[in-house]
Amino acid sequence: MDDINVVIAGAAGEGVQTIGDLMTNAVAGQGYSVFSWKEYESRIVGGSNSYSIRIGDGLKNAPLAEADILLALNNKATDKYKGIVKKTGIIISVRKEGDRSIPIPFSSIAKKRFGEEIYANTIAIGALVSALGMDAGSIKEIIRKTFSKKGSDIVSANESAFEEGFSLAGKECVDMCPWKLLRKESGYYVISGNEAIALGAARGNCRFMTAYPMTPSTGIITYLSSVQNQLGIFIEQAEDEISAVNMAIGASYAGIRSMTATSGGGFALMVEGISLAGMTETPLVIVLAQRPGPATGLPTRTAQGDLLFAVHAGHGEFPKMIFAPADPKDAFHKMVRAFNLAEEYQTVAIVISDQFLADSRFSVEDFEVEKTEPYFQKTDTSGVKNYRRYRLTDSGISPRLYPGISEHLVCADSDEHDEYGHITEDLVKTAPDMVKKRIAKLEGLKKSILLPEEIALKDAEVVFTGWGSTRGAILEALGLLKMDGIKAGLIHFTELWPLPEYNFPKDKTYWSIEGNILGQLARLLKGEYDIHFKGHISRHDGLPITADYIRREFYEKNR
Amino acid sequence: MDDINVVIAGAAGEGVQTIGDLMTNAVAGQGYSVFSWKEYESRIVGGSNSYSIRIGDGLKNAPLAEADILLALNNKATDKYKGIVKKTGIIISVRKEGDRSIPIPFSSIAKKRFGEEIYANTIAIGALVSALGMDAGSIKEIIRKTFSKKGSDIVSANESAFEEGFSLAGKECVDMCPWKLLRKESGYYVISGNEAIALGAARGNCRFMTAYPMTPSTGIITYLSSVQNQLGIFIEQAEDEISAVNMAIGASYAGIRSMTATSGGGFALMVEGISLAGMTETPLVIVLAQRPGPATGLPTRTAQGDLLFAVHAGHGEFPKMIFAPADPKDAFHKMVRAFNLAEEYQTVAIVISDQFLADSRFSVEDFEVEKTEPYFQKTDTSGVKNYRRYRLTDSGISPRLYPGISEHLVCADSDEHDEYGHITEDLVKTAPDMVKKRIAKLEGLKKSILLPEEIALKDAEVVFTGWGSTRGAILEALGLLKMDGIKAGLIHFTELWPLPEYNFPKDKTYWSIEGNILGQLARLLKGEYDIHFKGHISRHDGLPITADYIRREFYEKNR
Amino acid sequence: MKKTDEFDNRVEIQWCPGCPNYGILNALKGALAELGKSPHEICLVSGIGQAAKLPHYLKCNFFNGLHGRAIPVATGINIANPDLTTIVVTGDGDCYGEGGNHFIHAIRRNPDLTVFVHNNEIYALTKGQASPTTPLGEKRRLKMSGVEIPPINMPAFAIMQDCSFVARGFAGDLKHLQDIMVRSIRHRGMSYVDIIQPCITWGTHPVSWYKERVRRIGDDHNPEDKNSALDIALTKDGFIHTGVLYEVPSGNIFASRFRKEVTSRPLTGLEIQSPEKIHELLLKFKPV
Amino acid sequence: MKKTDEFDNRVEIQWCPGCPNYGILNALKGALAELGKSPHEICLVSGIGQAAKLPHYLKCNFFNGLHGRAIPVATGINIANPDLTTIVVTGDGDCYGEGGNHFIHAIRRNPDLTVFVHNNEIYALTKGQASPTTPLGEKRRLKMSGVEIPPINMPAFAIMQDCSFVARGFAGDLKHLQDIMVRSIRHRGMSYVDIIQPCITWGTHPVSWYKERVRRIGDDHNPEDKNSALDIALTKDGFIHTGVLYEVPSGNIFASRFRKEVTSRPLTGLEIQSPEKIHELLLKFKPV
Ligand SMILES: Cc1ncc(C[n+]2csc(CCOP(=O)(O)OP(=O)(O)O)c2C)c(N)n1
Ligand SMILES: Cc1ncc(C[n+]2csc(CCOP(=O)(O)OP(=O)(O)O)c2C)c(N)n1
Ligand code: SF4
Ligand code: SF4
Ligand SMILES: [Mg+2]
Ligand SMILES: [Mg+2]
Repeated sequence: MDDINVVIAGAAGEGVQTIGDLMTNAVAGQGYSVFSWKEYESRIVGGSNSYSIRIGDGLKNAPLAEADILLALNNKATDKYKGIVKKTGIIISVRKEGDRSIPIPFSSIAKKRFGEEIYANTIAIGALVSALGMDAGSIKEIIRKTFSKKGSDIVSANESAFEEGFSLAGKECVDMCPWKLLRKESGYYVISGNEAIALGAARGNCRFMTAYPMTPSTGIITYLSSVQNQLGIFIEQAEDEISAVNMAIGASYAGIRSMTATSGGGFALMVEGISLAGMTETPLVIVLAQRPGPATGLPTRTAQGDLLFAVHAGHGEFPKMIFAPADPKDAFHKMVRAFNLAEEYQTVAIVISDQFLADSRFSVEDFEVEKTEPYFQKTDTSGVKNYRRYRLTDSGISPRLYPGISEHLVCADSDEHDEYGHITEDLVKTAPDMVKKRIAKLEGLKKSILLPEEIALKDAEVVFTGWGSTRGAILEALGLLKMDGIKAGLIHFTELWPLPEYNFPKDKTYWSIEGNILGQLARLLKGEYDIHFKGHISRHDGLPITADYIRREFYEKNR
Repeated sequence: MDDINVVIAGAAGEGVQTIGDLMTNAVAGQGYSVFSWKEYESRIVGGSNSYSIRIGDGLKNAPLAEADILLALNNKATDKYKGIVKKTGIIISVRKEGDRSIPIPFSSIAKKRFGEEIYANTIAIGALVSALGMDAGSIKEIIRKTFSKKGSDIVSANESAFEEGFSLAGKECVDMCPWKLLRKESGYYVISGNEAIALGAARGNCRFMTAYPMTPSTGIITYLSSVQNQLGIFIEQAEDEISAVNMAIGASYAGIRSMTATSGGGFALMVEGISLAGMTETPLVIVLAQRPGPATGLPTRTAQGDLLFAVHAGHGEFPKMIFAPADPKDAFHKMVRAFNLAEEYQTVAIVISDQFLADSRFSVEDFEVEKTEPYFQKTDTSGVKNYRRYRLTDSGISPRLYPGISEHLVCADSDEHDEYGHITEDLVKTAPDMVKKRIAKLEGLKKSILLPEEIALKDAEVVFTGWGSTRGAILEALGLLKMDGIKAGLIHFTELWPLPEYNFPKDKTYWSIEGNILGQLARLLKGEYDIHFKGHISRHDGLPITADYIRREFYEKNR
Repeated sequence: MKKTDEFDNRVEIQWCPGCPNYGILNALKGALAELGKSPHEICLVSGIGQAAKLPHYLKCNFFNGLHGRAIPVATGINIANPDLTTIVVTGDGDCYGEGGNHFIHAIRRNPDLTVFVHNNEIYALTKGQASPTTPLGEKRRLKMSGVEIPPINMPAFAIMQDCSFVARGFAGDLKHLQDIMVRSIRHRGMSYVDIIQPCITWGTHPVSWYKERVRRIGDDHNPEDKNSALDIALTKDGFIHTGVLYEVPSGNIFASRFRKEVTSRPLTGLEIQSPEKIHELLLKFKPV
Repeated sequence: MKKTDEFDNRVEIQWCPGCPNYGILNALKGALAELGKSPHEICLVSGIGQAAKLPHYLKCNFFNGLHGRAIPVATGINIANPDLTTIVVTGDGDCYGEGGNHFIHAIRRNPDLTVFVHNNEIYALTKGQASPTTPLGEKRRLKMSGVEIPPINMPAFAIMQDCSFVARGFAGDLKHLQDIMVRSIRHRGMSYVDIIQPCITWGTHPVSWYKERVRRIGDDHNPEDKNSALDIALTKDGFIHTGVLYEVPSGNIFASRFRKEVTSRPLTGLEIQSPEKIHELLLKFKPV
């Protein structure tokens, strides 16, 4: 019972999401780790969506290409997805589909037995619960709770629908379904990247979030808005992304930690603001949730296509930081780090996620909430007579005060300025000194940025480089390759700008693995270190990288 | 009489610009080559500005740090600029300033003799003409023409003022002024980078320019607007840069060559539009006139700080081109190339200039207008039944038609699309194929981009890399270093993305010379080629790089 | 007269079944047929949103660009080729939110475009946030306790700024809508129709709720009377007043001076710039 | 009462000698003194332009940001610390051109800010292009044959959208301007003053030309009367009507629900978020 992958497929609006969410919670509630990811089109109803739930004994936070159980809600979905079902797997679908299938015409049964198609979902859930060998009682409890607000008639109709599905599948299952998900004592958090980012921001003492809706980043502000009063975080929907980034900068200047989040197109609109934060030395945290571009691209899919753009975003020269968390737990802590370092270095921190991390639900054993702490710069101004917001210092970090909190005036300027924040045209000293002061912060930053994670490096002949949310899949690929007898290791970056001092081992063959076509991290590494790549494993079809995909591409390109 | 540098200094609004322009034209009218550059503050009146005119027998298109003649219109200007005057030079100023100076209290004489301070400028011109040993007659003719519209009284008062200055200086000049600018037969065009860019665009058959004013790019649209009827180019001031870039894209989609121009902050706002042009495969030409950043920075000064930003501008992955002309003649032809290649590859061409190139006036012997020709893609659709705007091809280039010109429908989409331009969600084939199609254009582009210019490479031990408008100064620095016995060469880029196939000679010591602090071209080259830099000569104080500066920094950093 | 089905294509429509956008699409096809247009004479321009998908579902030239930026793209198209019937199809978020600045300046610029705003008082494609037209107090994602800022009244603004054709349509009254569309497309200069289009998935009210509140403007209203038009646009009686609010002959149309002084032909048809002209202008840079 | 010179600093002013901006600067110092404010209680926010340089010339906290983006920055400041007297100093290009979208949405959002627009009907800092308020036919750089598109009427828009304080001032009538400023800063919610500020370097007319055309609004105007306010704002009699056009108690002020339900203190003063709260919320992600 170590690793089961269930795929639920159907049209948007047909219940894929509802069934998937309920099953994810139900399975997790039994003490299993789950990993769920969605694949959907940019429309509200119709099309074809899928929801994969990977169930494990231990953590298994990566997508799988193959399914043990396919639950297809309509025939189109059956056609589209039947190919991913393992030989040992089964299909639960409207029609009979080969030997290993359980045909249940959900809608017509629902209509016939309960008068309304709406019960089809609950029938499907019953079938799935049966196929997985789960205890019906506790799931029925969840169903009761879910529908309790709708009155006892609806509750009991759903109970019956559940039982109907359960028993229909039960009969067919007999020889086909080896699975038995008995209740266990362990328990995991099940959380999406967006939710973890939101909570990490809260933990980092963020007090203001503003954004303009943009898939796949919207989940962050949506979640925060639902708990804003509890947390004391003010939430504002902006009229556009330009306003969002400037509001965040204003609030930060005035003394509260602030953030915004967006995707590629909205990020493009924020670029002038990024340069403003760099010049005025205002801390700013931006989450960039990637989706495939250019332009509108594939709005509901995933990609890692904006790294080089983010690293170089903004006119002129100034330091910034780039984080790219690997999973929700990492994202939680990275947010705290982003706020801390943005404040310490008084500049912009960009946290890059992607649709896959943003929307998928991962299992987390323990968040170690206390591990990373928000810390605050303290500026002692007792005795300061002549406060200078941009005082020249060796570290490039000047004493930062907030306006209105003391008698000291806090003057921020987007023009080149003197130590007081007033416009300067002194090209002999002040202007070049200020350029140097800002750039000097890079030195400190390079030391604050964490080194990449090294996995199985010692014995490795082949070493992959990766970044961000692909970590889980690459780790799994290392396992697959090991079984093939290939010694492979990984150097994985979750903090990638400014690149830290780091020595790539010399005797290895390097391959990059990235969700883009140009090999963007590889390019960045080549510009900074002495490293050559033998090949690039690239995915650019909008889907997340899987272990399977990596192995296949590796063999393909290595021939 | 080979190389004279005249510097005119004073407050904004005091006449520096007027005197400088008139003298530039007057000297050029005598058959000399001139090179003029301005240095001014971001204000309309006051401050301290300078206007340098370098006069030569042959082309001398680079700024000099030292002056042969300083004309200082007020005492503050004398104080600020007297340090740059050569030992063999002279100062013409309000007060006596050392031995080699000609004191002429311009304003008070003007007031006393002509009743109005306004004649001070003409007095100063007279003095300068005298010091330069020019023929008074032809300059008086220019003065007559200049004031002819204001009536004969004004004309004759100005003539007298001119004579007054001429004779006052003449008396003092005797032993100090060796210069003799006799009329010659040759003749040069004298033109700024902005004007040359504008005319190059016209030559490239641009029919629509739209921009939002932003120093130092505004000169382009200002000039074009003054000749729009003659050229048949429609000019529109946009409400913001986002509108500008989208209007240009719309017009280009509909079938006319279109452009916009801006500086760093405005460019930042256009970045989403750049990605749109990349996705919809719409030709687009953007001029990016750099000034020092970040944010507002030093709005009237020069820099080369936006290269990496421009190269990576736009979310998602798509091909684009970057040009960086060295001087006005080069800019003229680069504009034609930008329009041609943007059309051929159906994507964005960014032409990077800077305040120094944009505003300075250079001499040009012959523009060779015919050397680069606008050429147009012809799409033969006779027999085409089933027109597909985004037909998959090996080169990545699809047949482009204009809407409304034929029965064929031209459908452009910012979402990922199929060959017809309709939204696709087919991740198995259509979407990844389209990504590959767009990226495939890079192959052709790499071959279309010109190789860097190689100067004195063969014998060189030290090789500089440079790009854009610093070419003149670096060439001059090679000469200075040669006199010091140093064998130096140059690899200069004026077309820099995508970087072409190129082999850097192995046995050289490389130094980069750039108007930025991070060595941006050097980083780009490191990421692309096998090259190491021994050092970086960087200027980041808002002033243009001069030969002098290069030599000094080279010795400083090479110790 | 042309037939409506000339504008049909075989692209699968991604709107929810029953969405009033279908009706608007049909009204537009009807209007274009009524006007005798052929697909290749038309260019639809849109941004991003549910409304902005419409161009895919009608046989025509189209440019489906960035969120909020349809109007500048359309303006550029209009410059290049004024012979095209260029129509902007946009949403309340697209046009009044992200694209607000372009809209207010387009009214001043007065290009010969038609702008249809599918106003569903919501950001539908991104699943239900408030838009600039969401009424006070309505519950929207991110504002589950009710929207706190009042909606924008763009028709009133447009009338005030002398936009020469301002109308309001309703996706539940398609005959009327089609009439308005025909008039607006015929109008020279910028014409603007705000179309009430209930979102049946994320919106607060069903189409029937709107039906009860829609009132056609009576014949006693003279669309040339600016004050009366403004009055209707500003009326807050709980009803939605549909019809042509304001229609006067357009003053200066965008680029008209250039068309008069330089060329009245589409710029797409101009000869290639002659090198002689360049030489001629360059000569002015040769001081004598 | 405070003294005006408390707001003096020793920064060299970069405006042209005689520019009416000097007068506005003095009126602002006067108004702040009259209100008894100290420099550290004030935060001026500006974009880029001649007007936008003002914060440098007045002793105070300031944020001199990007062209067109002063209002969002000020809104952010207001969120963090509503105790600061936050004033936006902007130009007609800054506020109605590049920043147009923020302005129209700020009116809806109604933050407790004061917005002073130095309206010189021109882009002065970039040397004389037309701005959104340049009158038709005036000659401007890039439009040397005269501007072809009509100006925008933002005061009228603001009144229409129920901005609760809308006034027009004149840099040639400083006493009156100072009074208006005092009232506008006192006003709770967004207050907006469009200030006629002739540009004597690039503009078409000298200050005297404007003096002849400025008329103070008479006492018979009731600033609570929206229709009458709108009438004055829309009047095109060749005169410029100065004074408070519209002033009513502000309805919902930005963030007021949050201030009521969560905290009325400035957010800058909140305790650090407790890890317990995070644990509490995380628990909801643990299915049982
Ligand atoms: C720059 C940018 N920001 C945000 C988005 C995300 N987005 C797409 S559509 C939309 C709102 C659409 O609302 P509306 O125009 O009213 O259209 P509707 O879906 O309601 O028809 C948003 C915010 C985007 N595509 N681009
Ligand atoms: C993004 C961006 N675009 C353009 C500019 C250039 N710019 C600076 S000020 C200005 C116009 C200012 O006009 P206005 O706000 O009316 O101020 P004024 O100088 O007239 O007081 C422009 C276009 C800029 N700084 N940033
Ligand atoms: S979400 Fe609303 S607007 Fe969009 S298609 Fe569905 S009903 Fe129509
Ligand atoms: S250019 Fe005009 S607005 Fe600017 S300082 Fe001079 S007079 Fe004032
Ligand atoms: Mg909408
Ligand atoms: Mg102005």
